[in-house]
Amino acid sequence: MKPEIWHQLGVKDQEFEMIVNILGREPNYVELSMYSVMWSEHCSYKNSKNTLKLFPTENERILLGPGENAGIVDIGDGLAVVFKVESHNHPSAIEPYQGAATGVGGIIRDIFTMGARPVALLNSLRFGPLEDAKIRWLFGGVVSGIAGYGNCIGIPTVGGEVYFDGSYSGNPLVNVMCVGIMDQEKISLGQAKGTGNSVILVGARTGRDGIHGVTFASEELGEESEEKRPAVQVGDPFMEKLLIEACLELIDMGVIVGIQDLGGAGLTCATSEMASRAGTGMEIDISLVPRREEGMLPFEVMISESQERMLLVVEKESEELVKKVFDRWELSATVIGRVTDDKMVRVKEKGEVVAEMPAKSLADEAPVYCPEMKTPSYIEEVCRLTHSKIPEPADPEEVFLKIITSPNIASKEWVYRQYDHMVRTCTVVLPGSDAAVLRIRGTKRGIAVTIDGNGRYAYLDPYLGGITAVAEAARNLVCTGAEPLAVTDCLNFGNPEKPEIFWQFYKAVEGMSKACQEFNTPVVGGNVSFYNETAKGAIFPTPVVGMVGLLEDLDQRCTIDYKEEGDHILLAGQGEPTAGGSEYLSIIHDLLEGCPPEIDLEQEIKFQNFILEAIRAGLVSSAHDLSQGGLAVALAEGCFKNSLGVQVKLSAERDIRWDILLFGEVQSRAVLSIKPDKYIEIMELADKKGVPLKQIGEVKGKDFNLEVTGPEMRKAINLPLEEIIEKWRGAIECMMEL
Amino acid sequence: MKFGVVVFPGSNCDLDSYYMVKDVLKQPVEYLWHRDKDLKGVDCVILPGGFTYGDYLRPGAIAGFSPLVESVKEFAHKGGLVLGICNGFQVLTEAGLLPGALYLNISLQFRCVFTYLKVENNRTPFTNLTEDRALKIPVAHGDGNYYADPETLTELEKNGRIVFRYCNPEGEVTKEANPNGSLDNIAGICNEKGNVLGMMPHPERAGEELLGSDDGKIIFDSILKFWGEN
Amino acid sequence: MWKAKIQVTLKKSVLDPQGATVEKALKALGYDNIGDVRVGKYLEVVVEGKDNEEVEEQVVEMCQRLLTNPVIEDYTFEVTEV
Amino acid sequence: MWKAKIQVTLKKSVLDPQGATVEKALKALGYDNIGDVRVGKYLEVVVEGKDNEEVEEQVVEMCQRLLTNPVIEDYTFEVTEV
Ligand SMILES: Nc1ncnc2c1ncn2[C@@H]1O[C@H](COP(=O)(O)OP(=O)(O)O)[C@@H](O)[C@H]1O
Ligand SMILES: [Mg+2]
Repeated sequence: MKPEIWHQLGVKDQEFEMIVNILGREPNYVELSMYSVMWSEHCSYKNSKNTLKLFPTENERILLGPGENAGIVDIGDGLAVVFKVESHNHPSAIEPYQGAATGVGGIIRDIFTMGARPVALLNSLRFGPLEDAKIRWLFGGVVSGIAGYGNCIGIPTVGGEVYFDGSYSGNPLVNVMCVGIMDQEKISLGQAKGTGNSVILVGARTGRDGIHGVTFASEELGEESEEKRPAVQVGDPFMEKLLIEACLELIDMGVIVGIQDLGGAGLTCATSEMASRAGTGMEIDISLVPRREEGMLPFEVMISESQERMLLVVEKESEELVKKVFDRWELSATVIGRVTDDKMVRVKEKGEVVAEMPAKSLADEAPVYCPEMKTPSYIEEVCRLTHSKIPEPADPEEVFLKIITSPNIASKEWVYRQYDHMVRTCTVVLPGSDAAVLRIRGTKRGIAVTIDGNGRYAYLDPYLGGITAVAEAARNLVCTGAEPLAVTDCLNFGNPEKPEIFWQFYKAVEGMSKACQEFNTPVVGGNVSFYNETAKGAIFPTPVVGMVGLLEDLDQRCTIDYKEEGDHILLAGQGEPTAGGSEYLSIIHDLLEGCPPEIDLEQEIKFQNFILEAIRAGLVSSAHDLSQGGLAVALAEGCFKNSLGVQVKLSAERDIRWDILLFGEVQSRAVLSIKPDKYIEIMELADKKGVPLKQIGEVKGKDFNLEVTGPEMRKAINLPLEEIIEKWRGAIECMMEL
Repeated sequence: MKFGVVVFPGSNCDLDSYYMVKDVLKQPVEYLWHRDKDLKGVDCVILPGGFTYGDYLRPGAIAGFSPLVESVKEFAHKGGLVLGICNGFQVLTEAGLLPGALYLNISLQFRCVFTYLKVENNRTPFTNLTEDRALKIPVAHGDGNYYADPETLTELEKNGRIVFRYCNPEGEVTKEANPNGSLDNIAGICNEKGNVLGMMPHPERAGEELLGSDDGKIIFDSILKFWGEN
Repeated sequence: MWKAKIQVTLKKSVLDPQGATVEKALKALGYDNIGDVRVGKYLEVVVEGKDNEEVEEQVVEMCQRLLTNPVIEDYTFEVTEV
Repeated sequence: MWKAKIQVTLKKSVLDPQGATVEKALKALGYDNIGDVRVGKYLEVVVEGKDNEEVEEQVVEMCQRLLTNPVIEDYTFEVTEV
């Protein structure tokens, strides 16, 4: 075999040698193709595996950590929550609708594979600036693709985030998360147990789509990406809806021995992983695989990434039952092989062996690399931000309006009104709050779900950025009254073979791990997306954190909106707002510099404990953490839903500048509103918990009225709420109509 | 009173209607499978929302041909109560049980938002308990833009067959209150006899305060009252 | 074997929001010399039949029963032998 | 004035879930003699231009820039004088 052949498949020379060693001979083309997809970064995590070991993955609630298709966490009452996030960045960059749609389809399969009913979707999106028509096409397409798939399949999309920044112009990020609820007794695994058991392929027919899709995901986007276009597929949410029903019905009947979805690397991945996990082998005959196209070669069948397919392992006697159930749902189910005991994946075509290799070697024995690391040179420069570089703006109202209409801060209603966020009638806190809350039927409980990340922070300081991504997610849950349980993450970075990029990656994971440890929220699964680069450079390092929390009593939930005129507004927590890495600095001063807000994890934990306890004790009418846009934005966001104005007076103690006080960003802080008669009780609680808390204003009138006074200084924002709401709500829509 | 919720391939609000009847209304309810002909003796058939057959070709088009819909037609002709919600409404128009058609929202986008409904006819079996105020009930659809030719429209108007129109919270029928471009803000219509109602908004999603509104329950309570009196 | 190519458009009396949006987008790209954009559906169906006439008859029937909604849509089609 | 009639279909190699579902539905209605159903888009655009050639060139450009995504779609069109 000529080196060109393996090079073309992205197999390195030393990797080819490893394959020869494993097989004791040269691989044939089918085998080489199978190794190439399984050993790609996307499937094997060969560059990230070692680093990911930093993550804590266990505690008393974790029923299943990373390794299977998704992690499982105990939520009491014999129930468990299952969740995972996945990226579909590269396909979305060239076909936004279908790229995003098939991303949603893929992550849903990961959830119901485990035996869980998918109950919620979230998404985390990054694009370049909306002034660019191509970006608007991408953004519009991605959102309607997520809507198209999620709405059709009937799983509510209940939350997410969108940021716009030049670093994502050529390489948007599309991360989707799915959450499922299951009976703990129904956990099903991707394991091919039981020699002689039948292997059944169900769902869509196999076509040539997505051939070398995983290799595509493991490369930088360049001119040639256009050539690999067929790597994008069309999703069929209708078929997947039927698949969910049929698979869950069979799982419920207890006839499934093992089950796995076909995602990246298709049949190759499903057969080898299922066999490897169970310590068995698998033999299939691909001439039995239902095809969509004629003349497909064996290697094409083995690595095709056609969507909406699953692989089942059942006892021979159950074959007929499986077929019956699938038939009822108008789906096909075809026996294509059986489980063997020789630990080999053996692929036949009409009885003739076309590929044969140890299952483990494909699934678990990819080479592991420890890429080099080097601190990027920009890191030192960006730290040198001083206030003298930030001219003091003249008009606070003008600044405020600019920030509130920045697409990063403006209402995301344009996005989530396209998503059915109510189907299944369990969404009790709808999009627009810090986290969405879902009820769990038949119990008093609820879960809160959120997804968060801040690429700008992570760019300026990946370690701190990693910590704060976790802290912000946890804070968002706590503000709805939920106790954070566990994390799933999506790590979006550039090319890991570049030492500066790998340094960002390593530092971010280190930070996240530290935070997850401190919060006791283990990582139960996730996804790494490297090579998010174009000729113009890498994206911001963007670790995204998906988190699930538990409300023991749904009646104790809390939202961000003020409830009643006359309520007091309090500011909780401590920490100094900073301009570093803030939206203010970016929008008003066009600077990307400074240190992102510091965080003291011990303080943060105290702070979160206090908020949670106060909410549970019924002392709090609304709670909202400070994040992008700082205090001014957090105060305003509470006004929007019920059109209730505020009157807030702040005094700038020390010599902090008013613009930084209002718009600077900070960790470990939240705006609370309370009934006046709860004042003493909540102050006492804060005192007991060691968390600073002070009253800064009250809910009043129809204006947004915010005043800062200090030694020889008085600045005020005084605007009719109606005007603010209109501008905030319409900002993204306005830009999309350009 | 016994309810039946039809399940087509791709229905996804079947569960919501089911729980609405079972847990909120506390009435017996059964699923009805699209391939069957048997209505299991139910007193009211609900065609739920969702994406039957993926909404491929046209929403509701393929489902309109299922054996169960044949039975529903017979049932309706005999005066049985039929409630089509969202995709269920689309199935009813495609199957010829209600006039007109529902097509692409004027925004070209799916819309999931709370809307307000003005009740134009409170003498139907579905609205007899409504009072003189707008009902807060959400929509969630991509094809809710109602169209009928002018003659049909006049006929609907004249005979009180326009049951709901989108309005603002104050009850005024305005352009801004229309989420999909529907002709004359039409949100729901009934057949001549009034026993078949199709509506785009989802009353089953507004059955409990917890979900942001319980105005949808009034529609189900009306059905119960009508059935009790007949 | 015959191939039917079917064009489905919204009736002239029915507002075509997609057409209007595409027209706006084309004009925004600088195509000022265009107008009257309509967006509809295009279907291809391969039909086995003995002659053109038989096939055409069947296509009409399929269009009327399932493929189009006569309340809002018109259609045209061609049948060619393949 | 010219009218361009444009048919947009998914590439042959790309899954066409709509086509597959419509095919099944037609078969369920008793049309056993049909197959290979594809569902795509149909567009009509009125174009002002001096001759067929100029118009065709422009239609190609519009298709490539906006009306189709060559990643997954193919198109054909005819231009006629109106
Ligand atoms: N892509 C999206 N999909 C669904 N909901 C979204 C999306 N982007 C933002 N939202 C919703 O808008 C609200 C505000 O988002 P964001 O400003 O990111 O909140 P926070 O800063 O508290 O994390 C949240 O409820 C969020 O779920
Ligand atoms: Mg928040």
